[in-house]
Amino acid sequence: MSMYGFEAMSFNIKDGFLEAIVRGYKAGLLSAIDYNNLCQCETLDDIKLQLSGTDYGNFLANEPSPLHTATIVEKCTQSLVSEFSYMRTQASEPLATFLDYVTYGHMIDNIVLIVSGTLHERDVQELLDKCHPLGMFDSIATLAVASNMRELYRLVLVDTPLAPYFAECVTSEDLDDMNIEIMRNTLYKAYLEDFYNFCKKLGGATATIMCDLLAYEADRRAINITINSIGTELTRDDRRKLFSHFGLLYPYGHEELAVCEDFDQVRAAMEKYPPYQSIFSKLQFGESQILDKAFYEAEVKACVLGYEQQFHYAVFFAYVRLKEQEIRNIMWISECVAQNQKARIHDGIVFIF
Amino acid sequence: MAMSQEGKLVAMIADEDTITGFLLAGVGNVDLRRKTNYLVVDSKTTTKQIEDTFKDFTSRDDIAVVLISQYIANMIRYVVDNYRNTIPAILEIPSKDHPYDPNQDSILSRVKHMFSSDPASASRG
Amino acid sequence: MGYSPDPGSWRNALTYISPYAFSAVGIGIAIGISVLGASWGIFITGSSLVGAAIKVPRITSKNLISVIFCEAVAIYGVIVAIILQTKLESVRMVDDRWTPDALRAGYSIFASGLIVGFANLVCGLCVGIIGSSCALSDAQNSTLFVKILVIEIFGSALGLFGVIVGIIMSSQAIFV
Amino acid sequence: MSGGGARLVVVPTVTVLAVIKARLIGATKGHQLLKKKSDALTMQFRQILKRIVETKEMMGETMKQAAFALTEAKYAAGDNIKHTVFENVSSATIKVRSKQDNVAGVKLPKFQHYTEAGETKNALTGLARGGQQIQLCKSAYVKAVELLVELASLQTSFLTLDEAIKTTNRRVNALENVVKPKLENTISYIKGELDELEREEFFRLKKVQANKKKVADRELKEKLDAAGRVADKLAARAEEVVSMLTANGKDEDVIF
Repeated sequence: MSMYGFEAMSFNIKDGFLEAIVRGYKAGLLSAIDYNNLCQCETLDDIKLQLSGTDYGNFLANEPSPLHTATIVEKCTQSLVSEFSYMRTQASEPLATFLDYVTYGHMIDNIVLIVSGTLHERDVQELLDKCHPLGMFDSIATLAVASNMRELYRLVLVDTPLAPYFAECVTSEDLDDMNIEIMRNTLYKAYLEDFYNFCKKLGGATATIMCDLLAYEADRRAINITINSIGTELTRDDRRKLFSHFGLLYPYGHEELAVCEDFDQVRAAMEKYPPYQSIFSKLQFGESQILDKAFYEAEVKACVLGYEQQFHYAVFFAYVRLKEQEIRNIMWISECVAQNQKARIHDGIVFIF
Repeated sequence: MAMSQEGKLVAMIADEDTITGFLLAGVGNVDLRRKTNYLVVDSKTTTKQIEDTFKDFTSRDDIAVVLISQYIANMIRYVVDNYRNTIPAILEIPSKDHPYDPNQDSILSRVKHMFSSDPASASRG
Repeated sequence: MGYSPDPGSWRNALTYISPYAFSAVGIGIAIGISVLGASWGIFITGSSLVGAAIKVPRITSKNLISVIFCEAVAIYGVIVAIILQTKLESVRMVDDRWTPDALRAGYSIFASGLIVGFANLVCGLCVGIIGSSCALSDAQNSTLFVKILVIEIFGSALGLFGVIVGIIMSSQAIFV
Repeated sequence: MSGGGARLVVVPTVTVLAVIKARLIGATKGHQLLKKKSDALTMQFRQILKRIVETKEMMGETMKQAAFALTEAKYAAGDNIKHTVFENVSSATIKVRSKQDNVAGVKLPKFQHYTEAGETKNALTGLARGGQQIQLCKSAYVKAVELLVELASLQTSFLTLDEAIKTTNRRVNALENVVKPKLENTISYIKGELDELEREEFFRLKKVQANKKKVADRELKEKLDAAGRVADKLAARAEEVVSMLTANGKDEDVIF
C-alpha cells in the first residue's frame, strides 16, 4: 500500500469489493433529472413520490402523511447510516479505522452534546435520541450516567475513541467552564490533525487525495472560524488555537486570519490563495451570505474528483460528504416547498455530478 | 401594579423549528427547577400534554405572552376559546408549514363576531 | 567449459545441474507464474465486479469477458507448458559432462518458461486491474464498457508477446 | 296621571321633589359624560383593531421570513444546531415589561420587550460552519419577537377596551333607559301628588267659608230680627262685599 502506484495490485485484496460498493452508492445519488423533478414538486408528498424511485424510496415508503421536512431529512439520514454501517461491518483494517475516522466528526458533536446535556441535567434517553447516528459508539450511553463533571471526564477518557483528543486539549476543569463551541472546535482541530497524519501514513493515492480534502476542510474551518468570530468574545489567540496545523493556509495564512477584524480583511488575506480567491470572488463585496454555499460547491467538486482515481480510500470519505450534501439539498428543497418559498429553491442546491 | 417592575417571559407552544428560532433570539428560559417556558410539539405529543401546558402557562404569573402555533391551537381550540383573561396574552402564530389563517384565530373571530352583530361599525371598519 | 575446482561455485551449478532439471523448473514457472498472474487478475476484477454488480446487476455477464481475458492468461501458460514439456527428452552425460546442445536445450526451455511465466504474470495483473476499472466504469456508464475493453485487449496482448517469444525460443531446444 | 312608568318610592313632598330633580340633573350630566367616554373608547378601539389586523398580516410575513432564515441557518450549519440551541437555553435575555396606558380612565396594559444584559451563549454557535447565517436567523427572530410583543399588547388592549366599552355602554343604556325615566316618573308623580293636596286644601277652605257664611247669615237674620227691617238693604250690600272678597282670593270661575 505504501508505494504510490502499486496499490492497484494489492488494494482489491481487502477493499476491492467495498470500493465497488461505495461507487455503486455514489451512482445512486440523485441525478440532474431527479433534481429537476424535485424542484417541480408542490407538496411534501410529491417529494416523497419523487424520492420513491431513488435509494431513499425504501426509507420513506412507510411514512404516513402529513409529512414534515424533519421526517424526510431523518429518513434520508437513515439511508446514509445504513449504507455506511454496511460498509463499516464489511471493512477490514486499515479501511475500518479509516471509516471510523470519518465518523469522528459526528462523534465529537455527540459527545459535546452529552457533555452540555449532563451539565444541564438533561434526560439521558432524550440526549441519546438527539445524537447523530453516524457518531454513535457502543459505550456512548454510559457517558450520560456521570453525576459530575470529573466523573464524566474520566468516562470520556476511558470509553470513547476520542480519548486522545480530550487528553490532549481539554482538562476536566474545562468541561465545566469552557464555551461549548470552543471545546467542540478544539476537539475537531485535534481530530483533523490526527486524521491527516493517519491518511499520510496510509500513503499512495489515499494519502494524496485525502490530504488535499482534509487540507481543504482545515482551511475552510479556519476561514469560517475567523469570519464567525469577528465581533465576538473570542480573542485572536483563542482563534489561532482553533486552526489546524496543516493545509494551504498553514502557517502564514493563519497568521493573517488571526488578526482579521472584518469580512473584507479576510477576503483581502485570501487573495493570495488561488483556490480561495476564486471562492471569494464569487461574492459581492461585504457579503457573506452565499459563502457557505460556495464552500460546499468547492467541496463537492473536490469530492467528485476523488472518484476519478481508483484504489484509494478517499472515495469513502467523499461518499459520506456527497451524501450529506445531497441530504442538505433535499432538506432545502423540502423546506422551500413546505414554506412556499419556491423562488428561492435554486439558491441552496449544490449539484453533485 | 407591582409586576411592572420585573420582566416577564414569553412562553411558546410550537413545533421544534419555530421554537429553535425563538430560543436563538433569546426568549428561552429554564428556571432552577428545570422548568422551561416552551413546549416542543411533535408527533408524539398528546393533546392532553398540550392542554396541560397551556393551562400551566396561562396560570403562571411570570409569563406575559403565550405564543401558540395556530395548528396546535386548533387541537385545543375549546380551551383557547374559553380563555378570557387579558394577561397573559394568547397569540396565535403561524408555523412554517401551516400558513397563518385569520379565520381560525380566536381573537379575530371575536372581532368578526362583533362586527357582524353591528352592521354600522362593520361598514366603517 | 571446464571443471571448476570449487564444487560449490555458480559455474559448477550451471554446468553440472541436469538440463532436464532446468527444463522442468522452466515449465513449472511457465504454468505456475501464469496461473498466479491469472488468478491475481481474476481476483482484482472479480472483487470489483461482485461489488459493483450489487447495485448494477446488468454488468455481470458483460464483464465476465474481463475474467475470461485473465483466464486466457492461465491458458497461455498451460499451452506453453504443454509445448515445452513435449520437448523434454532424457539426455546422458558424455565424459562426465552434459553436452553443450543438451545444456542449450535445457536453458532455452528454462528461459522460455521464465518469459512466459512473468509475461503472463504482469499481463494477468494488467488485465485484472483494467478489468476492475472496466467493471466499475461500466456500472457508472455503460458506454464506457467497449472503450475500456479495447484497452483490456491491448493489455492481454502483452501475454501473447511472451507466449510467442517463449515458443520461438523453445523451438531451438532439441535435446541430443 | 303619570302612573304608567316605574318610579321611586318616595314621600311626595316639595323637599323630595327638589332632591329628585337634582338627581335627574346629575343623571343627565353623567349620561352625557359616559356617552362621550364611550365614543372616545370606541374610537381608540377602532384604531387598535385596525392596527391588530395590520400587525397580524405583517406577522405572517415576518414569521415566514424568520422561518426561512432558520432554514438557511440549518442548511449552512447542519441540522444539529437545533440541539445546540436547545442546550444553550438558560435564562431569557428577551423579556417583557408591562406598562399601563390611560385612555379615558381605562387602564390599558401595554407590553414592552427589552433585552436583558447577559452573555448570549449562542454568539459562537456555528463557529466553524454557518455562524453568519445563525446570527441572521437570530436577528430575524428577534424582529419577530418584537412584532409579536407589540401584537400581544395590542391584543390585550383590545380585550381590555372591549370590556371597558361594554361596561360603559351598559351604564349609558342604564342611565338612559332605566334611571332617567324612573327619576322623571318620580318627579311627575310628586308634582301630581302636590297638586292633589293643593286642591283638597282649596276645597276645604271653601267649605269653611260656606260654613262661615251660613253662620253669618243666621247672625244677620237675628240682627235683622233684632234691628228691624231697615237694615235689609245694608245686609244685601254686605253680602256682595263678602263675595267680592272671596273672588279676589281664588279664581272661583275655574272651579265652578
